[in-house]
Parts: sequence; structure tokens; C-alpha cells
Amino acid sequence: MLIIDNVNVYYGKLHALKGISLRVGEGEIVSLIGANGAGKTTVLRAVSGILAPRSGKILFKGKDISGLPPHKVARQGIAHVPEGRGVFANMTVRENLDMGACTRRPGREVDESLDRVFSRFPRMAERAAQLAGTLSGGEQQMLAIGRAMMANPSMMLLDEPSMGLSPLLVEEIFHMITEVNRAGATILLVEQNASMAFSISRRAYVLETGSIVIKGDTDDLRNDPGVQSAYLGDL
Amino acid sequence: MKALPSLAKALAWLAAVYAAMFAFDSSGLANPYWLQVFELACITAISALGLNVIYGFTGLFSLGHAAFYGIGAYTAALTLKSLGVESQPAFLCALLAGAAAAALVALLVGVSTIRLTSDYLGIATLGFGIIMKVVFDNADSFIPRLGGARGMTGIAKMTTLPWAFVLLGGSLLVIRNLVHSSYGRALVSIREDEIAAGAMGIDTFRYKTAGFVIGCAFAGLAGGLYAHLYAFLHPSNFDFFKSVDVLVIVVLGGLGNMSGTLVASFGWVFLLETLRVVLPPEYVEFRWVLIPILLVVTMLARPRGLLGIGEFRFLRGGAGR
Amino acid sequence: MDYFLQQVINGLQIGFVYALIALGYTMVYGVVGLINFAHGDVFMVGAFIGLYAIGKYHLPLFAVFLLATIGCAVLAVVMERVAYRPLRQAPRIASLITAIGVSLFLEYFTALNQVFGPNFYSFPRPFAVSSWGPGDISLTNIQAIIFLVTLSCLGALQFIVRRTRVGRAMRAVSFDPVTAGLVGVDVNRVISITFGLGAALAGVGGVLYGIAYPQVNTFMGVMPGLKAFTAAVLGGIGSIPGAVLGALIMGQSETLASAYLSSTYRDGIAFVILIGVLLLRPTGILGAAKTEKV
Amino acid sequence: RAQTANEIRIGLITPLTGDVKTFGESVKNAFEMAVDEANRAGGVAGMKIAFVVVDDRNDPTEASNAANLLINRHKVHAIVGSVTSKATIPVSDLAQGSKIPAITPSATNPKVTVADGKRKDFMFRACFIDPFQGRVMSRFARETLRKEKAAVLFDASNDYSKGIAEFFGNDFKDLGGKVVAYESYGKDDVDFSPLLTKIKASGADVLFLPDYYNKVGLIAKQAREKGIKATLIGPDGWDSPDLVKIAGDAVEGGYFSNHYSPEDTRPEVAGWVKKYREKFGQTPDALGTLAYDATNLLLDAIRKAGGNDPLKIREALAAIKGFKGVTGEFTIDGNGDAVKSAVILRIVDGRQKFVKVVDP
Amino acid sequence: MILEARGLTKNFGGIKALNGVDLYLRRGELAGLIGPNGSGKTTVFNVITGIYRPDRGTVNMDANRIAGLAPHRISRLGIARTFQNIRLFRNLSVMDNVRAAYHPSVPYGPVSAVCRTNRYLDGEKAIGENVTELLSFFSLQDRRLEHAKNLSYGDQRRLEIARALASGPKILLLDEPAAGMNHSEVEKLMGFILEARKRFSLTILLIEHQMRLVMGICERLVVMDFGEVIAEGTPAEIRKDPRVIEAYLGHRPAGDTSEVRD
Ligand SMILES: Nc1ncnc2c1ncn2[C@@H]1O[C@H](COP(=O)(O)OP(=O)(O)OP(=O)(O)O)[C@@H](O)[C@H]1O
Ligand SMILES: Nc1ncnc2c1ncn2[C@@H]1O[C@H](COP(=O)(O)OP(=O)(O)OP(=O)(O)O)[C@@H](O)[C@H]1O
Ligand SMILES: [Mg+2]
Ligand SMILES: [Mg+2]
Repeated sequence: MLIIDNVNVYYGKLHALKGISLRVGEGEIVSLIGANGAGKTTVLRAVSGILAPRSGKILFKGKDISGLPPHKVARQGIAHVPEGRGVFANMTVRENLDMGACTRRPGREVDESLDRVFSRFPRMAERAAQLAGTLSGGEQQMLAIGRAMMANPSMMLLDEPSMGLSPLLVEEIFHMITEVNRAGATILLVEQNASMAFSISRRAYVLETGSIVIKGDTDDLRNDPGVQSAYLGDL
Repeated sequence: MKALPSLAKALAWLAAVYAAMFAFDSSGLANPYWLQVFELACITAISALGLNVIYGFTGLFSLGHAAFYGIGAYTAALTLKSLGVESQPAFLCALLAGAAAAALVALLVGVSTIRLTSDYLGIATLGFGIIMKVVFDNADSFIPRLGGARGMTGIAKMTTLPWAFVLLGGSLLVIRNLVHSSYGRALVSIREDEIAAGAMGIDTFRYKTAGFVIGCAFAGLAGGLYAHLYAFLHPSNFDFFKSVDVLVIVVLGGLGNMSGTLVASFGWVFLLETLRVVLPPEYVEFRWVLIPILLVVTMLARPRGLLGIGEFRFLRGGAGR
Repeated sequence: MDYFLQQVINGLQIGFVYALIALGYTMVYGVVGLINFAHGDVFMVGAFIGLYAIGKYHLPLFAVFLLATIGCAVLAVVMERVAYRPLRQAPRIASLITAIGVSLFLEYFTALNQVFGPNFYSFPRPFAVSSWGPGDISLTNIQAIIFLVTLSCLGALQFIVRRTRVGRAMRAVSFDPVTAGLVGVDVNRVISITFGLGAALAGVGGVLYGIAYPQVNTFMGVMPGLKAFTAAVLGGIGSIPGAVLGALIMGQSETLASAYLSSTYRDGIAFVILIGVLLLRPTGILGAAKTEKV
Repeated sequence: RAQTANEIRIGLITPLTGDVKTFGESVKNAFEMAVDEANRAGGVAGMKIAFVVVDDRNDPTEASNAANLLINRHKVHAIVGSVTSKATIPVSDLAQGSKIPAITPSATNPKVTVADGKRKDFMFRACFIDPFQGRVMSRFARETLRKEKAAVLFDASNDYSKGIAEFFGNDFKDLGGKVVAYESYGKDDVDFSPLLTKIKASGADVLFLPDYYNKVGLIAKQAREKGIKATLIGPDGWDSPDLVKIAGDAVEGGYFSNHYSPEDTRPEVAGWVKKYREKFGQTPDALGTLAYDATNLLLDAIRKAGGNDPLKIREALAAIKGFKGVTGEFTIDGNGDAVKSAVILRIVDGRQKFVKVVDP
Repeated sequence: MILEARGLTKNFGGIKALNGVDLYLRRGELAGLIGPNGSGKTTVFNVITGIYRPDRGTVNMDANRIAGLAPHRISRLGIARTFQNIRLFRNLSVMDNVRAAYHPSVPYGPVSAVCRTNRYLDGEKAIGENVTELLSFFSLQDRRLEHAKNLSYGDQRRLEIARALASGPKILLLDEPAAGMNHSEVEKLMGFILEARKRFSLTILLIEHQMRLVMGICERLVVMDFGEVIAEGTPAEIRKDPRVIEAYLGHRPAGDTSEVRD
């Protein structure tokens, strides 16, 4: 579904991604973990078009999307839930959700998406008229995911959805991700909380200073001593 | 005893420069036209350095700098006229009076408006500038000597190349030393993050006001020099558009970059004049068409200022490195 | 009493004129955070388009407005492309400086003889002035048109921003352009539309201004632009109703200062009021008090 | 620019950019015409005239730099300029300091030639000074028109406007009239309704508008729309064919003082207007006409000085008596100011009609 | 009792962010403040450090009433903090970030600075030495000339703590210091907090959602919900408190990271 092939990204002089390659198959949940500053966010930004790779290819459903502007990538069916949630604080919950569907023609299908979001997150229905900026952290995270669902994406990119959330909410969010996945979206998940991430994904990549150093099935990674000590802790 | 040499060195430099400038000035080698332009550039640089302290280092958006320049100019001119002697010490007193008056007014303005943030502060200072313009326009109704809209005349020509140059050097020295001290770091930290600065024990209100006052004092000093260079003051020299000119210079030079301000001030003044000289007669009116084009192009090419973050060597570094 | 009411009407007229310009400032500021210093000069171009359309080509009024709106919108979109868009990633002040550059350029370039020329041109009135009103009070048809047009522009803008998809996209871009791109908003297009819309208002304003004060000159946009911008800030920059409110206050304070205090110190008094209001309400009258969440 | 010893270099300082560019251009046109004519007639005092035109953007600082450039780089022997007082005062100081004679066509502030009691003896002017015009119009309003209550509306940031307003107001009071409204506006104002409403309420029977024609046109129009019936009067700033274009009937019946009447049948006037129209396709305005006279005054002085020695040119300028220019007969007084009679014109059917001559 | 807050109440428009919070810190302890998102934890920090003035309630530090004082006054009394959203001086070097925090105790006056007197030179030297010491402790010495914005996230968090310590506090408030860190980084941070407490004789109060850190190093926990303190006690007690489990921890035992896949 998504193929990243030998991609290089720079911030000015800083070589942030050094020839990264990874692939995500249809219907999968794939995790991308790594230390701070390893370049995880950069990978997602390159995919969704916020950054243009200097070289390399990004293929989505066989189509080259590298270098497309974000709105065009979004129209291909990729929804990116950015780091730090990025809800539109001065818009209501409902308007935020509508923004999610702004690439689609308003109509029955969009209404159905909205119903789906509301039934999955009843809290959002209750708070439809509240300004997003006044939601709690967890609620904002729900809203961000709900907004991404409104685009009816075939692929969702999630950047540290559990950051700053209470343990209870972290659990809820991960549950939500599996549900979204089950409803048909392929997911590329960036996480610091590796154990949680592994628990819902079958495959994972480990990124270190701009390069992929380990990849494989989560079951194998869980037993890898390097991964264990750095990202999982002793279980 | 490292301080004494350091201070002595600086003073010796200034004295040497003064002597050199004095010799040059009196040798008659320089064309008085370019001399006047050069002096204007020095004066502009002093004023722009002041705004750089306010906006570049302290992060306060001021659109009323020319008003303080004007206050300095009128005060200095009035002081020297009132003293009735046209000696060098009297001139120095007049210049200091100009700077002090600008600083005093800045204190009053600062204390009341400095709480405002970014663009709102810009508008409040812009408003102050317009108020001052109205005051200058009608100054003759309370102090006839100031001339009001008809302009103030009969100002002695006291500003010379050594004066302008040495005061520019002195201003640079003072600002450099200030910036590279704990006080300067306090100002810059407020620019970077006011809340964090406060949480670390920096009295943000006081330092913001101080930064504003210091910057305006330099504007006042420059104003005094201007008054005694051109010997004529007119309110239109101190209106909003002149404030914009200084802002343009500071941003072109790069916020918080003294060397850049220096380069941009000289560049701006000399560009204006050089175009006057080099444009063929039938294209004189294109002067002000070219200037904005150059301005836009420069900004597009160097959005963070002409020199980026580099400083000239003598403006770099504090003692602690 | 008549005197007072007449002065209030006078103040409303200039206030509504400021309002039309202020709306453009506020639109652009609200979405891109840029003080578009060249807005007053776009307004000037609008007036000149009106001058040519009426004076030279004798077009009907609605065509004049249409032409001015389109002309100004195109100009603003080009301006944005050339001078602001490349600086989107740069510090905000950089685009403010290019805006100043563009403003100077428009003023001095159009003053060339080859363009509009430096003179004061008299603006032909497309209709005769008539006035109604009891006693000494009079309300002219020009005033009525200005009031109506400004209010309908306000309504239309509010509708666009609050109720349409483009408007929602504008608000999204204003809050976070990157995220807006991620959800599929074409950020560049939205910003172009914003500039175009703001400029279209300036175009309308320019023509109305020409009709009301029948003289145009290439520097005519400077002062109204500055005042309108101040008004937008007074009302709370970024707020559409705020721009109108600020402009009306500005108009009244200028007028009443002239009428009852001193015309000499009028601008001084108006700005003292402005600073006073800002000290009481540091983000303008209707501006959202942005207490930063720490 | 080839610099031969055998030429006379004259510099012109005028605003060719900025908001009074339009005035600057008429001055430049007129100046160039005068110089061209002289050169075509074989030069002056046996020498060709070379000239340099510099722009001052109507800014005092720029004007000073411009004068400095002319004097020290182009080494001019004499200067014409600048146009407004605020730009001319710095020019006068530099001319004085460098002993280069200068003549301004149109700067009316007394301080241009005499400041703080000191005569700047290298500075001259070809126009009235503010007190004179103020007095002419106040006397005319009081004594000829027999008006009782005057309203004055002026630009507080414009020295020309403010100066004349003050002198008019004081004289009008001295002559037993009442100044019932004395109001001012700013340089860029276009809406005068609050002031006009005030003036209307004051019941003035004459409204004095000391400003340039573009402003006057706007004010007059609004005044009539406000129902003000007072007679409008003003100074030479009114003189421009554009006044009637802008103001229409609003200025009909108004009076203003001027340097000359275009109806004047003197050949100087007719010839000048014709020449100018042929070359530039429009009727010259007051500033252009004055610039033409100022330049010719200077050329006459050079002729009399017999060469390009600035000191001699100055002497000759100071000694000018009865020079016949387009705008009348010039005599330079001890202050370097032109002494000449003013005419009062009335706008009738959109044309300027001669009313009377007022001698100084 | 080094710090004592009583009855803190703070409303934002309609939102009751704090509703009568009582809180104390014993000298030298390391306490944790936990609670669901939006329960008012950060607001407590903001009120203690003077960024917000409480609507009601008092804060006493060593018997000084500090509620309502300006932030810089409170900082000078000895309370330093870090921020949930890192607030470094992004365009200043690492060294200057820390040096700026020494400003309140600057040993020379502005005139000395401008004239570069001995006082200034000695003072700068002293500040420089302190900074060097602090930066080495935080292993940031190598990056001292780097702009703060170019540091990695973890380094930025550490720099923020270093900067807070530069003002010489008695009490250190840390707002989610481990947010966005992975397992091994959290591990390192824990050791580091303990060491800093010893070395600088600090009293520490920290907010954190990562239970491993909270349960691992805090001696006492305070739990908030809806602007109120709902529980207080040792980590062991809190872990078992049904109200805390209900509101915050969820039903998995805290610190457990086993699968949620059903
Ligand atoms: N806008 C930027 N300009 C310059 N450098 C950047 C920028 N954004 C990120 N970097 C640098 O690029 C590298 C990769 O950053 P990235 O944000 O992708 O890391 P990450 O793995 O997502 O880390 P984190 O866990 O902190 O989110 C880091 O060294 C970072 O400092
Ligand atoms: N400046 C403010 N303006 C308006 N509401 C605010 C402000 N600061 C905090 N709040 C509100 O007060 C409540 C408590 O916020 P606070 O930041 O203290 O929560 P928290 O416990 O730190 O949550 P988290 O764990 O998500 O950081 C929230 O509902 C928040 O929206
Ligand atoms: Mg990241
Ligand atoms: Mg918090």
C-alpha cells in the first residue's frame, strides 16, 4: 500500500532521513519507534507532503506521491494525525470534524462518516458544539483521530497519539486505533510507548538517527535484547 | 586589573578615530556632500541601533521611533539655543539633554503601554508617534522657538564628522557591552520567551521598560546630532514614515544584529543618495520606484537580514567565552 | 442637538469608509497574520479603476464596482504571489517589510507619468448628490450608499467566513496552516482567496471613496489605510465585526474631537482615545483575549 | 557631464517624487523652458547654461542633501529651488553657507530669506510672503466685500497654509471683523464635514481657504453640499485650471489673490501661456509660472553680472528693479523678497476674471 | 513544611480549573502530582509560580505568602519550574539559556557592564564557571554553543531543568519531564532526578503520566481530578485506591505494559 524507497530528507544542512525504506501493506498496523530526534515525525511529514524528500520515492497504492503538496496527498486518501494533536482550537468539535471531510463532497456519505465517528466516540457527539481548544488532552486526541476518520482515508498516519495522556486514556486511544484499523484503514503508527505499540501491531521498524536499524515482526522484536533494553524495559 | 586596559583600549581607539576624523575633516579632502551623507548615515545608524535594542534585542514592536528621534532633536536644539553658547561642551550638554528627554518620555510611554503585546504595542507606539507629530506641528503655540509646522530654524551647525563618528562608535561600544552582559541576556531572554524569563526571576516589566528607554535614548541622541547637522527641524522629519524607515533598516540588518544594522543604515542612506547621483536626469523620478523594488528583492533574498546572524569581529563576544 | 446629530452622521460616514478598508486588513491579518501595509494602496488602485471606468468609459455603476473589485483582487493575488508567499516560512516581520516595499512601489510607480500620473484628478460623480433630513440635519444619498454597501459587505464577509466551506478553510488556515494542509485544505489557494477578497473590498471602498470625496491621487491610500488599520486593531484585529466597530469609533472620535474639542489636535485626541482603549482592552474591543495556555 | 570652464551651471531642486510631485513637475517644466529659451538665444553673458535637476521628495533632509550635491559635486553657480518652504529653508542655509545665490519660485515662509533676525543674503524669492497675502485677502474681505464674520479653515501641518491663515485671521480682527471659526485639518484629510458643520453653525459670511487648489476643490464642494453659502476666498494656491474641474460650481463666485491674471493682455502672459500649452498640452499653474519667472530673474541677474561668479550674480539679484516677468514687475527688496503687486481674481463661469490690483 | 497551599481556586471563564486545592511539600521530599488530563495539575504549578493569580486561596513558602506575587519575585524566593510545552530561549545558545537564569543574582551593575570593569569581568567569570559546572552535570557541555532549538527533545528537557536550577531554587517543579521519552530515556531521567535532588538539596514536585517514573521515584503522590485533590499517599497506597483507578489508572495494574490486544 505504502512504499517508502530510499528517501533522504534534509532540514537545511541537517540530514534527517538517510535513505529510509519501509513498506506498509494493506490493512496492516505498522509501528515506527525510535529515540527522540530519530526522525520518526520526519518520516510521516515526508509522506504527507509537509516536507519534500530530496531524493527517493514514496509510492502510495502504486502512485508516486513524493513532493506532492499536503492537500493533494490528503486527497489520495492519506490522513495524518500530527504530533501534538493539531486540532483547530478556535473551531467547535463539529467544525473540526467537518474540516476533516473538506476534501469530500458534502452529502450522504459524509454524513455516514460523521455518524460513524459519533458512534465510535460518543463523547464527541456530546461535545459537538464545544470549542476544540477547551477539550482535555485525551478528548483532543480523540477529536484528531475522529477528524482523520472523516476523510474516510485508506491510510492513517498517527504521530505519538499517547503522548501526554493519562494511563487510562492511553488505553482508550490504543483501543480506538485497533477499531479504526478494523474498520478498514491501514495504519502507520509512530510511538514512544513501544510496548503498547507492539501490542497492537504485527510489524515494526526501529529508527535511529535517520536510519532504519531494525525491522521485523513485533514478536521477534520483543525478544531482541537491544530493543528490549532501549524501548521496552525489562518485562 | 583587566578592566582598565579594556576600557582604556576602547577610549584610546575612540580618541584615535576622533583625531583621524578630525584631521580628515579639516584637510578638505572629502567632498562636503559625501561628508554630509556619511554623517547622516552615522546618525541614522545610532537611531537604528536604538530601535534594534528595542525590537531586535528586547522584542518590543515599536512603530514610533521617529517620535523619540524628534524629541531628542527638538530638545537638543532648544537646549543649545537657550544656553546661548555654541561651544563643544555646550553641544555635548545639548545632545545629552536630547537623549535624556527622549528617555524620560520613553519611560512614561513605556510604563503605560509596555504591557501590550506585539502588534498592539506597535499600534500604541504608532499612535504615540502621531500624537507627537501633532505636538510638533503645533509646538509654536506653547514654545514659539520650536517653530511648529513652519519648522525650527537658526540651529547652529555643530555636528561634524568626528562627532558623528565617535558617537556612533561610542553607541556601538555601549550597546555591545550591554548586550554581552547579564543585562543584555535578560533583555534577549524576554524577547525569546517572556513567561519563561519571568519564571526564572527576571522582572520582565522592568527590563522591557528599560530596553525601551535605552533604545529611545539613542534615538534622542541621534536626533540631537541630526538637528545640528541639518540646522533645520520640520515635523515631517519625524512622522510615521520615518519610523518605518528605521524599522526597515533594522529588519534588513537582521533583528538583534548590530553589524547588520550598521550595514543597513549606511546602505540605506547611501543608496538613496547614490541613486540621486547615478540615475540619468530623465530618470530622476524612478529613484523611489527602484528603492522599494530593491527593498523587496533584498528581503526575499535575505529574509533573516543582510548578514544572517554573523557579527563583525569587534561587535562579537563578551568576556565569558 | 441638531448640531450633535449632524456631527454623528458625519462621523458615521468617514467611519464606514474606514470600515471598508479595515475589513480587508482584518481579513488578511486574521488568516495570515500579516499587516498588509499595501492594502491602502490597493484601495487607491480601486479608486483609479473607478476613475477610468466612469470618467473615460462611462460604464454603468455596477460594472464600475465589478471592474474595481476584480482589478484589485487580481493585483492583491499577484502581490501575494510575488512578495509574501516566498516568505511564508520566514519570520513574520520579513513579510511586513516586503509589504512596506510593495506599498511604496505602488505609490511611486503609479505616480509616474507613464502610469496614473502624479496629479490630483477629479473623480466624476456618476449621480447627483441629494440630501434628506429634518431641520439642519442632512443625510445624503452618498452617505446612505456608503452605509448600505459597508453593512452588506460586513454581512457577506461574516457569512462567507462563518458559513461556507471556504470560510471554514480560512479559519483553519488561520489557526494552523500546516494541519489545515494535512486535512486537505489547499493552503495557498485559501490565502490567495483571502487576499483577493480583502482587496475586492478595498476596490469597492476605493470607488465609493472617489464618489464621496471626488478627487484621487496616487498617495490617497496612505492615510486612510493607516487609520483603517488602526481602527482594525482598535476593534480587535482579526475580528470582522471588530473592524467595523473600531472604524466607527475611530470616525466618531475624530469627528467629535473636531466638533467639540480642537480640530488642531484632532488626530492627537483620536489616538489618545485609541491608546486608552488598548490599555483597558489590550487586544482591542472585540479581539479574543489570547491568554497563552502555559 | 562635461565641465567646461565656459559655462554657467544652474541647479534646480524640486520634488519630482512623492506627494507633491505634480507641483515639482510644473516647476521643472517651466525651469527647463526658461533655460532652453536662453540657450537658444545664444546663452547668457556669452556662456551656455548647463543645468542639473535634483529631486528632494519635498523632504527637508533630502532637500539639504540635494543642495549639497549641487553645490559641492556639481559646483553650480546658482540654484533655483526648492518649491515648498520646508524644503527650501535647508537649501537657503546651505546656499548661504557656501555663498551660492539661490532663488525659490514659491516658498512663502518669511524664514526662507530671514531667520532669527538675520538676512540670508544669498537667498531670494520670486513670490509673495505669507503676511502679504494674508493681509491682501483680509483687507479685500473686510473693505471691498464688507464681510463681518470670517471662518478660516487651514492645514495645520502645512506651513504655507498655516502661515497665511494666521496672518489673515489677525488682520481681519485688526480691521474690525470677527473670526468666528478658526479650524484646521491634516495634510491627508479628505473629509471636512465635521469642520464644515461647525463653520456652518458659526454663521460665517466669508470662508477663507488658504491651501492648494486640490484641497480647496474638495473643501469647497463639501461646503456647498453642507449648505454653506459664505463667500469663498483664498490665496494663490488656488490658481490652477484643475480647481474648477474638481470643485465645479462650488467655487463659483470665489475670490483669490494671485500673481497675475491669465486674462492679462500683456504679451508676457499670453506668450507664456501659449508656449507652455504648446509644449506640455496644459495651462501652466501658478507654481510653474513663478518658476519661469524665478529662472528668468536669475538669468537676468547673470546677464547683468556678466559671468558666472556667484558673488556677482548675488549682487545683481539683490539689485533687481522693475524686472518684467509673467507674473508682474519684480523688485527685490532688502530681504531678498520680490515686491510686486498682487491681483485679485474672481471665478465666474468657471473662468478667472480680473477684479483688481493690490499694491504692497 | 517548605510549601503549603490552601484552598486554591481558579476559574477560567466557566471552567473550574482548581476547586479548593490543598497541597503541601515537606522539605527535601520528592512528591508526584498526577491526575487525568485537564484535572488542573499544570494550573497548580501556574498558580504557585505566579503565572496565574488564584481566585481564592493562599500559598505560603517558608511562612512567606506568595500567592499573587509576580513570577520573578516568586522565583527569587526559591521556586523554579519547567514547562509542559518546553519553553526554552530557542534562539539562544545552550550556555546563554543557563546564563540568563543567573541574572537575578548578577554580581555587577549595568554601569559596570557597559564600562567592562573588574566587577563585570569577575562576575562573568563566576557565572561562566557555574554554568560550566551545571552543564557538565547535565552532560550538555559539548553542546553549549548550539542553539537551544537545535537540541533533541530529550536534551531540551534536560536543558530546561538545568536552566531552572541555575536560579538556585529550593523547590523544583517539573511538568511532565518524561513526556515523549522512550523507555531507556525515562530510565536515565529517573536516575538523574534523584541525583539532582541530592546534589542541589532540592524539594521536588513533579507532574507525570508515565507511571513507571511516578511509581519508581516519588515518595508521595497527590492525585487530582476535576480541580480537586482526590487522594494522597505513598505510591503503593495510591496504586490500590479505587477512586484513582477509576479516574486515572484504569483497571490494569499501574506500570504494567502487557498487551491490550483482546
Ligand atoms: N523544523 C526543523 N528544522 C531543523 N531541524 C529539525 C526540524 N524538525 C526536526 N528537526 C531535526 O530533525 C531530527 C529528526 O526530528 P523528528 O522530529 O523527526 O524526530 P522524532 O523521531 O519525531 O523525535 P520525537 O520523539 O522528539 O518526536 C532531529 O534531530 C530534529 O532536531
Ligand atoms: N489559560 C487558560 N484559559 C482557559 N482555560 C484554561 C487555561 N489554563 C487551563 N485551563 C483549563 O483548566 C483545566 C485544567 O488545565 P491544566 O492544564 O491544569 O490540566 P492538567 O491537569 O495539567 O492536564 P494535562 O495532564 O493534560 O496537562 C483544563 O480544563 C484547561 O482547559
Ligand atoms: Mg516526533
Ligand atoms: Mg498539564
